Amino acid sequence: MTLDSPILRSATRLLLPLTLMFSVFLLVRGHNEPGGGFVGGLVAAAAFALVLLVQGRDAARDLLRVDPLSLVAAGLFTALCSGLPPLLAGGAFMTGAWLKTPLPVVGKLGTPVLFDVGVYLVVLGIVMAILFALAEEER
Amino acid sequence: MLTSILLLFAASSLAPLAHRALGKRAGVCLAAVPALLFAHFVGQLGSVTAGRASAESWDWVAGLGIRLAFHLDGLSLLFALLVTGIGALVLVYGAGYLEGDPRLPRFSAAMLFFMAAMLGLVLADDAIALFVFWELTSVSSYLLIGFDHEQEKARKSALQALFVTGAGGLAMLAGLLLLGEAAGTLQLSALGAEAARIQGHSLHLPALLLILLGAFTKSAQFPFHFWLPGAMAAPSPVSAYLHSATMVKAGIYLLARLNPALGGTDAWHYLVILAGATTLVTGAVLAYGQTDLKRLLAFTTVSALGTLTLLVGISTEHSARAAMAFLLVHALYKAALFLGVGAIDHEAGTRDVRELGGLARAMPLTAFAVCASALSMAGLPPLFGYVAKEFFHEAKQEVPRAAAWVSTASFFGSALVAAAAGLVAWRPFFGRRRSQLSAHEAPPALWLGPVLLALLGVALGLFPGSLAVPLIQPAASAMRGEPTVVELAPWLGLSPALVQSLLMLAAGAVLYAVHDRALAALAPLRGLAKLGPDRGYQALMAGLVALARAQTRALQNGVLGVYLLVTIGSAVALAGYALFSRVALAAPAGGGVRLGEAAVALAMVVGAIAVIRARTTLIGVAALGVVGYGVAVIFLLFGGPDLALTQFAIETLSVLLFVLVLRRLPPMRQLSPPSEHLRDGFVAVAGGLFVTALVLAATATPHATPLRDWFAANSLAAANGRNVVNVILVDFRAFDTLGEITVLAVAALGVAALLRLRPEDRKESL
Amino acid sequence: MTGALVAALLLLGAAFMLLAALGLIRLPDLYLRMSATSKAATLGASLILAGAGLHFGTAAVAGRAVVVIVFLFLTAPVAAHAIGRAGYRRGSPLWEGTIADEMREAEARRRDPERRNDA
Amino acid sequence: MTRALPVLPVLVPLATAIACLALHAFPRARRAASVGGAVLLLLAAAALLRHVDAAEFAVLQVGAWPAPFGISLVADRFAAILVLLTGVTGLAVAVYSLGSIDGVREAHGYHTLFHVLLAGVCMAFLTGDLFNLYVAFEVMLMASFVLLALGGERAQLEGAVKYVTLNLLSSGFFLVAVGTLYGVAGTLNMADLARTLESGVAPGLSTTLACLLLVAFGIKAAVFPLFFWLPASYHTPPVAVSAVFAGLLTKVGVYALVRAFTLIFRAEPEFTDALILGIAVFTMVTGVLGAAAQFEFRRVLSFHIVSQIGYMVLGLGLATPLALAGTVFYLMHHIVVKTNLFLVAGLVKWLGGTLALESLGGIYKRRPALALLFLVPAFSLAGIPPLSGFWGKLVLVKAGLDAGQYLVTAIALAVSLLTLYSMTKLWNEAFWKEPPAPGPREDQPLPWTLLGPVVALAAITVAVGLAAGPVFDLASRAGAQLSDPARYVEAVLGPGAAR
Amino acid sequence: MKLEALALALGWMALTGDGSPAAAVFGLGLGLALLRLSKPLGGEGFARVRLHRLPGFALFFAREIVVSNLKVAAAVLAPAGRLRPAIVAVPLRLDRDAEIALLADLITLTPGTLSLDVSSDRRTLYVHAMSTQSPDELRREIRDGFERRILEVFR
Amino acid sequence: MTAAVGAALALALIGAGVLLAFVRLVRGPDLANRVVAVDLLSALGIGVAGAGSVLAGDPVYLDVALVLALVAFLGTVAFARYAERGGDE
Amino acid sequence: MTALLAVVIGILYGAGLYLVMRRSIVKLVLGLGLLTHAANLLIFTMGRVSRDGAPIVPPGAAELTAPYSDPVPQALVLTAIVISFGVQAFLLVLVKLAHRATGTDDLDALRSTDQ
Ligand code: NA
Ligand code: NA
Repeated sequence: MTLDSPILRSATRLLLPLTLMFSVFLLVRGHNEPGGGFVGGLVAAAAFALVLLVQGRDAARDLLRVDPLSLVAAGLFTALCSGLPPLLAGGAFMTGAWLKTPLPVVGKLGTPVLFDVGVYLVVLGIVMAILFALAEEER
Repeated sequence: MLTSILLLFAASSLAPLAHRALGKRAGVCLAAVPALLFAHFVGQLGSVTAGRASAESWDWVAGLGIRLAFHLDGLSLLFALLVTGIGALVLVYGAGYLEGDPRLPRFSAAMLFFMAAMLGLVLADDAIALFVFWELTSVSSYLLIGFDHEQEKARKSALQALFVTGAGGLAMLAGLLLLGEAAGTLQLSALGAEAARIQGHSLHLPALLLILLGAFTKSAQFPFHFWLPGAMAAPSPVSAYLHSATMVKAGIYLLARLNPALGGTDAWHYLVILAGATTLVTGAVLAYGQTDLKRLLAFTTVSALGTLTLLVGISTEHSARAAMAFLLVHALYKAALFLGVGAIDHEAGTRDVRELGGLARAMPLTAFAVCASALSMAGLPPLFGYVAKEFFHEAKQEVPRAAAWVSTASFFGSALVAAAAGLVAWRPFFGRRRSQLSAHEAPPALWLGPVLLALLGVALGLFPGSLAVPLIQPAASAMRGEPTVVELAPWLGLSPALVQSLLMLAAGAVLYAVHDRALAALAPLRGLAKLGPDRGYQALMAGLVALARAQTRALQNGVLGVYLLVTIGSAVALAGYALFSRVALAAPAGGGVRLGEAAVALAMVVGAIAVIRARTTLIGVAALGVVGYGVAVIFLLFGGPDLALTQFAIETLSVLLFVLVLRRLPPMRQLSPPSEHLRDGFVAVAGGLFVTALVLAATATPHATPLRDWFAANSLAAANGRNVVNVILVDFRAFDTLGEITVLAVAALGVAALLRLRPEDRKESL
Repeated sequence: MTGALVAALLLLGAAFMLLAALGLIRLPDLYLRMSATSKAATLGASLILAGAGLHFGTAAVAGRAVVVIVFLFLTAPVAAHAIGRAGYRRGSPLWEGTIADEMREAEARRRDPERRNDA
Repeated sequence: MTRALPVLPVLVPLATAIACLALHAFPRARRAASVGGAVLLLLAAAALLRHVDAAEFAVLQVGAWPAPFGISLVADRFAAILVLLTGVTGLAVAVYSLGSIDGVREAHGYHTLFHVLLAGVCMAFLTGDLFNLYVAFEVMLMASFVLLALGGERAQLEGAVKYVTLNLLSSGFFLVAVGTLYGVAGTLNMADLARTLESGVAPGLSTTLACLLLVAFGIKAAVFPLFFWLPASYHTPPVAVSAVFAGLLTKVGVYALVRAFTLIFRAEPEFTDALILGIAVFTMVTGVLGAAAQFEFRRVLSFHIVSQIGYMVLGLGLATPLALAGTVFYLMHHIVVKTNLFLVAGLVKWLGGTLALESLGGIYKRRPALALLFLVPAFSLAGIPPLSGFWGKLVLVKAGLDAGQYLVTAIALAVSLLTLYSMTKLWNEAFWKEPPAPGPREDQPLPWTLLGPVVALAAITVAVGLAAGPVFDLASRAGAQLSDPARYVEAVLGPGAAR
Repeated sequence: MKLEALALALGWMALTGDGSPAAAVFGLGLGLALLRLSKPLGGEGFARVRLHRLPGFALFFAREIVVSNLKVAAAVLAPAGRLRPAIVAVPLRLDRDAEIALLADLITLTPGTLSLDVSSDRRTLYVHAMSTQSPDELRREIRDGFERRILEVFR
Repeated sequence: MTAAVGAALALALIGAGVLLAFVRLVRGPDLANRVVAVDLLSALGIGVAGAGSVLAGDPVYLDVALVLALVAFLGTVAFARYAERGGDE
Repeated sequence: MTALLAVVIGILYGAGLYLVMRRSIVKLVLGLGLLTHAANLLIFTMGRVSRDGAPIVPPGAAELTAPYSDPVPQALVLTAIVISFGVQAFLLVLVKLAHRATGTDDLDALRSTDQ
């Protein structure tokens, strides 16, 4: 059972992209202003959670498209890999490697930023995995 | 020497294979290994008699000064010969005794394993190496006593033997370590030279006591003798070998081995002699009271072990000579007796003297072996037992200050043993034949050993000078740590000792004659016997289990609240004590509180109280949320926007979690009685006070900020980020974060798995 | 000048919020209370955010303030709808002065089609 | 590649875990990845120990940020030894799991959880940063929580509630202590903390926090009176899980205690050592008595973990180099032996269908070789020479006697006798006596996945016993390092830092 | 869709406070991506939007809000006895999700009214009013007020 | 300066509102009423963030407001769903 | 303010400890939640609370200049918060399943695995 109603459905439709955009905003600027992968991931998860609450698990699953645990694996993989290049080059694990010039909008890119992206994915994935499992169980 | 030990170990591990491959011949083939070694050791006689001890040694645990060292002197050699010689016979015997029994391979393996350990024990020249082999004999004896493991009695006896000797062994280990400390070396053959140093050392007495404990338990000295009769649950060849000829002598061996280092002191004399004499008498009395031949023999063994201990305790030239002679002869006759009794049991189906009789005709060879050995036990000339007894009579005169007492005691002991010997020798074979009509002579495997041993006893008695002296003299020398001359003649002439022997035999004869009546007369006293140390052991074990149960009921009672109370209480008590006893709490520096801040603080406190007082889960969750939001606001107010953002987001998602789970959760209930509330409340308040004090004390210390300052300086310059907290998380301390997201991943995996994997879907896992 | 305007916006907003809170206490049933909070609180918060956006005067801050306001306007009525519906379905009582409840009649018909046939 | 050595034991299992997670649709590949990852971990650990034994320390500053600002991974001999044993245990249990964990559990992340557990354990051993140690504990704990509860049987859940609650409490104490230490000393790097506290910063608070950490780590190590969670839970999950828990988890607690009290908190040794010694004695005694009251295979073993932890802590309390060597040796021995005993318990269950002692029996009669395979670890645990446990006990007893702690030593010896009692009880009940009813698999051959690890671990136990010399030398070099914290500090912070 | 993407791009620029073309492009790209992502959600958007009528609509709405808040203030501060609340069933001419939602939201945000629920056949909106003369009066107000205006802008 | 004073006063007013909302939260009497109180609290929180940002001179508080607006809404919806499904109070 | 926070933390601890010792399984969960909040606040306080603003390098500056609040405890707390979230989710599910499997919320009744 869901909270389905035209009102909530429409609200969800509006809020989902907006919230996700906000989560990307938090992720992108986290290195320089409050934000980052954690809170970004949490906010993104909140967006999907709203869908879950209003339209049910299946709708949220379709929306997310991938299995949340795959998202977790991908995030962990990203985070782990962001530390590897220097290791393979004989340096210390997780030594930051940066592009020389900052890009517009997203700013300077480097392996720590990639790491933050990994964090974002993991956080999003785990919240969704937990919520999906709970919602499934609830039926 | 290591080679010979390894050879036996190898034979042990190959025994099952050998039995499978060779069938019936396996017993003899396996016996060839100790037999060969016996021959090898016989070959060593010459050089050892000439005073040339051979030695080999490797580093084992160099860091502790422990060496895998072996040393072959007279004492070791005597034992080595007994171990390998009797060992070979017993293996042959065992193959016959257990013919057709599927457990035979196991028997052979265990016996060979034991043999290896025993050989190692007597050859070892390092205290720890000796201990290693010592314990291995205990372990293998455990498996052998419990050979009939389907029977509860066998299992219990095996455990009892292991427990008693194991306890002694541990004491001995400590004693050996202390001895090593006092002597500065663990090398046994070097201890004698350090006698003065050892005996003057403050650790001398504790070391002595602990070592004696080990020796006494192993050699079944009073009051630890009770495990030995129990060990008769083992098959006869095991009893013959372990519990008469070899293992129980390990304690005697140790005492003899340490005599040069520890012997001669008053403490040594009193303790060892007292133990020996008491055991001698106790064993004899108890032996006389038996009707089961095997138990009877077991108690005579106890008595003999007492005799040996007594002799070692006397620690003179005569006593050394007597000890070694007695050791040798006892091994021969007692092994033969056990094996013979085994044969009787095997053929007649009983070992009760009251049910046996007239078997001599059916089992002539067995009868010969048993009678010859029993007479040797009784000390009748011209058997070697008589020679040993003569030596004993001489030696006991030298008991310091208590010669008369000891003489008297040993006289009665010997008389009782002689009577027992009579029971063993006469009752089964002569007189009226009882029910065992079908009994006939045992197969060769069963009579070969006893007969050979008996013959050896006779031969030694007849030609002691040429046969026994080469064995006894080097052994006595080694035991005394100085060259000792032993002269032996078959007939020592009319000496006071001879008179004593005759008197003792006469007394024995009388006792034998009145045996049945004495037993009947003493029957009412049997209950008394149950009050012995065996009873003490039983009570100890029962007490142990009762204590264990009581402790478990008290500690591991399954009540989580109590676990938490104890855990929290421990933390608060310990850390609280440390804090309040060491840190003076000063009033914190000012800084002022703004109204808004105070309001937030108040809200949090109210929230916390509301959580406690909440009567429904939802109110509890909401109140907890209030506290969480309060924390977030505090973060926000004091410069932690990242924290605040995250905390707000997490709080909300937590609410979501609770809401999804909650409907299935029970309402909050008051379950504990008021007394528990009070108790827990006390601990909780103490915990809260401690934390407050801790925060105050910690924040009152000067604020060291090397990390903070370095991060502030390097965040942008070196790590390209202006948000220092985030840079710490993804760069400076990214390794933490890696771990953290791993935790999250696992948590999610766990939630999903737990909810989806229902027990009913699950196939059985191991 | 800006300062005064900011202060005014903040105070006005805060006043509306307080009003909402007062309504939450004073009004007699769930639905009336929600009528108060869903409007006054949203407006109050928006005014305050507008004040804050004005105060900093940068595009970044102002933009963010606007986003928050938009967000509030999007979410507040939805939340009110969700609670109101839930409250009604759980039977949160109407104030006795309520003059009509056309939803109950409809609900009753929906839940009990038999009766509708009779009617 | 040498430079990467200290981090490989964390990365390899972590990568394996991710691979197992990603391979959720390919069960066979997942199993292969699990064992392959375990092999790699063992190799990495062996390489690390080889390197560290020669070079004394291997230090990696993660992210190339200098200590104490970044996170340091530090392998001294003690840590490297434990990592190697983690590799050994990991491989043994990974193989054993193939034959003992059901497909449904596997499909729900068993292999992933298992390797995360190993990663957490290695991380705990290798980190040189106190907060990172907290994180490592959490990684390990979270994985253990799930492994414990996975399957959802009632007993598992009941055990898990206690396990989780008490371990969370421990984490809480740990976190508070770390936070407060930062507030007092301004640093989190263990070497830097050692140096700072050595210089006399807030001595009273330092002792307070030492006590708090003693409790936190004591809970993980399961010492008296903080061990309740262990006997309540260790017998509930599948055997492979019990085995890896029994082998490794409490040892991480012991490791943390050793690290904390040899490196960081040396302000009041007379107080803390006496305290630890007292804890050790009570731990030994209560553990072994607890076992005496049990009549279920794994419950007996679980209580013995507690008891044996007492031995390890005893070495720490005695605090001499020899005693610390004893602790190291004992840890090495115990990890192998305890893991193996639990694995043997699995074999017993496989044969008998249960682990309740009253329903078992007859294994010695029907499978004597297997029975003897039990005796190796069992006797080793009881300290029967020349198996590994004997040497561990010997070193500790000798250290106790050298230190003049006669009563403590006597108790330690008595406890080993009671351990023997318990082991023979298991032997009596499960192997010697006639079973009340025949087990389910009387005539089937044991799968090699189950037997292989048991044989291998038993072989290690025997080998360590016979070749105790080199092993003790290694332990004693590790003990010497532990007794000389200044070297550790300089290895992490640079020459001259210890002053 | 394009309009929504544009709105999201504006939102991005507002969030970042960055009016540069790069930000606009990025915002647009992100917006399109997010809308694509949200597509499976389904639901009915507006049939069309008459942009030129939007400002008038917004003004009307703002006025209503101010008025409604003053009314609420009066209601809160006045004694409760003066209230005449009712739950009224309002028949709907609107039938798209977005339209119904918008109407409901507007009702909630304005004059003493609150949308409680939509009937399952989506033909009736249940509205709670703080103070109304009669249910019919309320129905008429809504039909001629917001509903008419929504039809003007979005049809 | 004026702005700061205004902010402080605003905070005081909102604080009073928070107290009142708490009263409703505690008094209930039913779940829905409590949820309304929580919902109002989050709105008040946004107000606090807004006024706080002026008082502290830190626009970061507006980010907090944004997160609050977003997630608090989610919490309310969650409670509503809980309530509709007959959850215990 | 530090003193006030110390008191608040102490109260949170006291309340949390008291709750976890209750027999009700739900109170246990709530108590652990309180303890988590308290621990986070405590660590945060160890950075010496100050109203000096967030540790963010202002645009244009090369490095952070005092005064600012200590970022290290903040990073630690952030890590701890997120870990607690995972733990809490797991704990909730565990408790739910334990409740379902045992049919009771009384922790005293969960004693079949001991003794
Ligand atoms: Na553990
Ligand atoms: Na153990």
